[in-house]
Amino acid sequence: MTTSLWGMDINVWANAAIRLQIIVLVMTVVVMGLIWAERRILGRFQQRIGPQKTGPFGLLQSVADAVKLVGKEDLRPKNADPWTFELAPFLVFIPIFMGFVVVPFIAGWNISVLELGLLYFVAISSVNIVGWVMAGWGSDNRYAMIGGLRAAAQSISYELPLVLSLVSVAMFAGTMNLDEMVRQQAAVPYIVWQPMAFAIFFIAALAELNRAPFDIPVGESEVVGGPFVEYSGIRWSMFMLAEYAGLFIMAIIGASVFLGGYIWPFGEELGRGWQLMLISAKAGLIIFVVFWIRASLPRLRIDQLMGYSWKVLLPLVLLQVLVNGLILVNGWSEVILGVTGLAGVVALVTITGRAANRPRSILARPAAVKVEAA
Amino acid sequence: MTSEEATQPVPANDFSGTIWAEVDRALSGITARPEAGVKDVIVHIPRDEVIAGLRRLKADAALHFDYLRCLSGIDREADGIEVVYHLYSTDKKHNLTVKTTLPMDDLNVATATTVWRGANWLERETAEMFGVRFTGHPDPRTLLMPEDMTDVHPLLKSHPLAEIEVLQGEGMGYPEEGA
Amino acid sequence: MKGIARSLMTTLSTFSRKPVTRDYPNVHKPLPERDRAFPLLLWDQDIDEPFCTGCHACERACPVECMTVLMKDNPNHKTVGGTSTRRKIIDKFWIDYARCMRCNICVEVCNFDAIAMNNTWTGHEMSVHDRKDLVIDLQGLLAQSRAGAIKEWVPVLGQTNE
Amino acid sequence: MVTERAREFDTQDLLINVGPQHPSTHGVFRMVLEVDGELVKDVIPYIGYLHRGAEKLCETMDYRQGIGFMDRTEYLAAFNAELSYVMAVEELAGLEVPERAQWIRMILCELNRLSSHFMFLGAFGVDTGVMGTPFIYGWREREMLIDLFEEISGDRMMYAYFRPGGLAWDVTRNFKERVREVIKSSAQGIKDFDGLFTENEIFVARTKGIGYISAEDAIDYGMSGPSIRASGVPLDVRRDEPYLKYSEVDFQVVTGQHGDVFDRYACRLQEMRESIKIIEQCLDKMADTGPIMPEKMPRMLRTPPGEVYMRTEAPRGEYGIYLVSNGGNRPYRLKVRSACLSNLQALKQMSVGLYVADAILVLGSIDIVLSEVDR
Repeated sequence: MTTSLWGMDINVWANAAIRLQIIVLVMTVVVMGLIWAERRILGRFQQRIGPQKTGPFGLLQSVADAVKLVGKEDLRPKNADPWTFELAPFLVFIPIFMGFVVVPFIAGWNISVLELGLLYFVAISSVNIVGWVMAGWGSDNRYAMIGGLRAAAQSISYELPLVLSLVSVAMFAGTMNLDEMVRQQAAVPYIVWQPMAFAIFFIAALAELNRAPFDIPVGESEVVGGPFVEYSGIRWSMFMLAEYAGLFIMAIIGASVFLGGYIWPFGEELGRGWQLMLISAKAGLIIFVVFWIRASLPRLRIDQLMGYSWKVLLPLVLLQVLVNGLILVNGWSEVILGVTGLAGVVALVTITGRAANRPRSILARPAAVKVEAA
Repeated sequence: MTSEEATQPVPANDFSGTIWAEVDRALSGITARPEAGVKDVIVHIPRDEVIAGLRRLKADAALHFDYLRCLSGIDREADGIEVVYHLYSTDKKHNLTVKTTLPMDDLNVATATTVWRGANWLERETAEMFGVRFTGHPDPRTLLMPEDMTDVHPLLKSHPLAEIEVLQGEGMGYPEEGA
Repeated sequence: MKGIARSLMTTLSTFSRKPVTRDYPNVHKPLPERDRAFPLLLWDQDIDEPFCTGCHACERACPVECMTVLMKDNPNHKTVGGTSTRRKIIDKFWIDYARCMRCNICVEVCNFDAIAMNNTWTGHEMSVHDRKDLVIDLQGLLAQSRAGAIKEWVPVLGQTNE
Repeated sequence: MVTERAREFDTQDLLINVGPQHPSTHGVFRMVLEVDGELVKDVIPYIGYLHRGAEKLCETMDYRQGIGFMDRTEYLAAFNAELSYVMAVEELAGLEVPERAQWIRMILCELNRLSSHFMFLGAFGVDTGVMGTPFIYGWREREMLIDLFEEISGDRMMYAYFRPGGLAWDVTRNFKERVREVIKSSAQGIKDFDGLFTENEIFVARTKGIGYISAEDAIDYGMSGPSIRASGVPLDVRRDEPYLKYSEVDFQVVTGQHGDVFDRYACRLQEMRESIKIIEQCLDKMADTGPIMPEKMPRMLRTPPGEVYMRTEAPRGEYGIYLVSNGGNRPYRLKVRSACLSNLQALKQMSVGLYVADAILVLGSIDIVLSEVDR
């Protein structure tokens, strides 16, 4: 069992190990970059500068933070469950990085091309919920416990629309191989045919990643950081690493599945460097929007969050799967797909707007004391 | 208003232009003694009748003192402790100050929480600061002071204000003080 | 969704505005003349001695009792062959900056305009490792004025802008 | 049914201790939430962590010395706090304040209301979960206002600028231009907040219909300020018992209709616009020069024996000073009627039955300043 890496024939496991090693190293740097970017971008959204002292434009701020976090004492509360507490960061951290196995960065460069790549991805990316719950339970902290339970409820609820939105694309593509899916988008990206699936994917991904406005498990103003309220130093930094790595992988998957990955609009002949630029730009755009939303939108409440998933996203995405099936089985034009998808987006926007603007349960009461003219 | 006017005690029968007439009517049957204040009329009601009086002031249609602005105490040392209620009417827009004096050896008065719920914390504060006991208070814990500090009443005049400590730490002080 | 879009546009509009950050430790904003940091004593450059005569007015008026004042006979007084008209002069003066609440009362009660609130950045950046170091003695209180490093503002109560 | 189940599984309610170091308690407030899942069943507030005995301290200080302590009881709206105090002293001593000083006081108090409400909007926005943006917006505008206060009074927060009788010293010469400049920037800040929140569906969904308190209950609890006006009670000392020159300016008392968190937010936002209107009128009516203190001021102010309860409308509600004098140069008794203390009493009624996240919002919507609650 050999495969080729940089023109050399080597054992397939060694190949995977080497590639994974590279991914982990590169990802650590990318995550640092993302953290820096988020701080700079949030800073600009708030009319301030953001980190600027450490290195040029504050580029080394994340490095400085990492050094500080590594050097920090690793505290464990006295009453914490030692095994659960210590293991939890790994269970959050490892699945995210295992997700990178199938990510099609550029043509011919992923760790492994799996036929069921998409399935593998959605399966592996939901394992980290266990880590969150363990962190919440093991910390012996009530905020952490509430946060952990919120994380579990939220991740499970949003896993369904996320998976189903990917399923509807997979139906259309006729494959679950991510590489294959990207190659099919050389002419038209899937977002044109599946706009609603993309919208739902984006919303559900925000929730999966615990990003605003779905960041209730870590809600600073309510549960003070949620599951990792008791963590410090290196373990805390592993949570952070996992969070931003998750953001990056979600952005890459979104860019590959919906926005045409490294291929659209320039075709396959593009050089590897340009392909990397292209996919980075697409992922970067998604990440920028995520940061933008974080700077602008308040947090939802737990019941609104769950209701939105089960009452709005899930029925719509199921409808999309149905429509897809109908069209594909009957062999109708793809244009119908695009049109129905757009109609779905309109429906999503309308329903969301109406759900938010529901009349208050309190009826307006006339002023109890008569208002005299001033 | 000049200072001379403020100091001149208004004759007890001259409350024209104030709401005393109305208050007097509402408080018929309750011992009430008016006194002119700088801004508002002050009504002294004995301790045993004060809650009944306050309830009547609130219920009275013409006065309708539905809003308790402030509840506090004054330590008059030998003359006992005055509990002061500042009342306001949100629709009639008039004010009244009600006072009751408690002798130092028996600092008990019925709670006003039965009249306004807002009296709750104000009474708790007055209780811990002056040692007044509001009988029937639904939640007689301390408010601002530590929970176990129930025997110290800081706002009493007999309670000394701590000296400003010259030493701020061990062996510290103004160098060569008094040298 | 209109509101969410409006909210996103609001943040985008701030994104394009110039940041309002003041790069504090590197760039100090100019302080207004009336800025009040901690009180310091003024130096009479003409006669080369402090204005303060040690009259205790500020010490008595201080709400937090952060001052300690001791006076002495002026060795530079005319009667002893000096140049000064001040019969008494400050001997020792301590202000505990840790306790001072910068209420400006000492400046107002001073009859000799001898004390002023520091209106420079040196008066604001006073962090020390030990509280003891915030008890400033006479030399420390006079140093800034003596070096001419302060343009003091001594307000007169009720002064108008005519 | 529920109790039966509870017995079967031996469930118990969770007690969560929120504060005194929780990020959303706006200082050192502590409340113990008794929650069933995410639903709040009981709220037990604890205050007093910032109690410094300002009332007792003021009994030992003469009237001028007390001003500095009044600043510290209400650090977000120190001008308003000072105003109550000096007006109480003036009322007792029978001092006549020059007109120009009154206009300046009024402008500064309204500006302080703006700065305090900006602080509220920022902190409340962060409570709802926006990452820092409203906070920075609030600070940005407040910084402008504070810079102006610094130019006038010399200090950024503890002004010690109002004196019994008038003002300590005159305002800067370019006062009017500076105020116009600052309120222009504040108007932009209000616009930003309006755009960020007022129509935002998520914000609306989070705030509308929660934390309800009826007008009758609000009056019963002695609430004041925007918190009671949101319930539809037009209780505003500025109009009901005008002090300074409030009877000469035209402004609306902003009231809400629902008494929920959103109305408390909206009332404050609208109130800021009214404040700007008041300031503009004041600037037009104020003389450029003139006395700011009465002609004759005693060196040491003494008040005749008597008592006065002076109330003014501070940003958070009615800030009252109950001043009892026995003829000396210092208060015999000083009681600070704190608006926040009374507003906070209604917290339990407003939060029970809501989600934990909503309880945080309800607390934020009361806009407490713990130094005022604890004094």
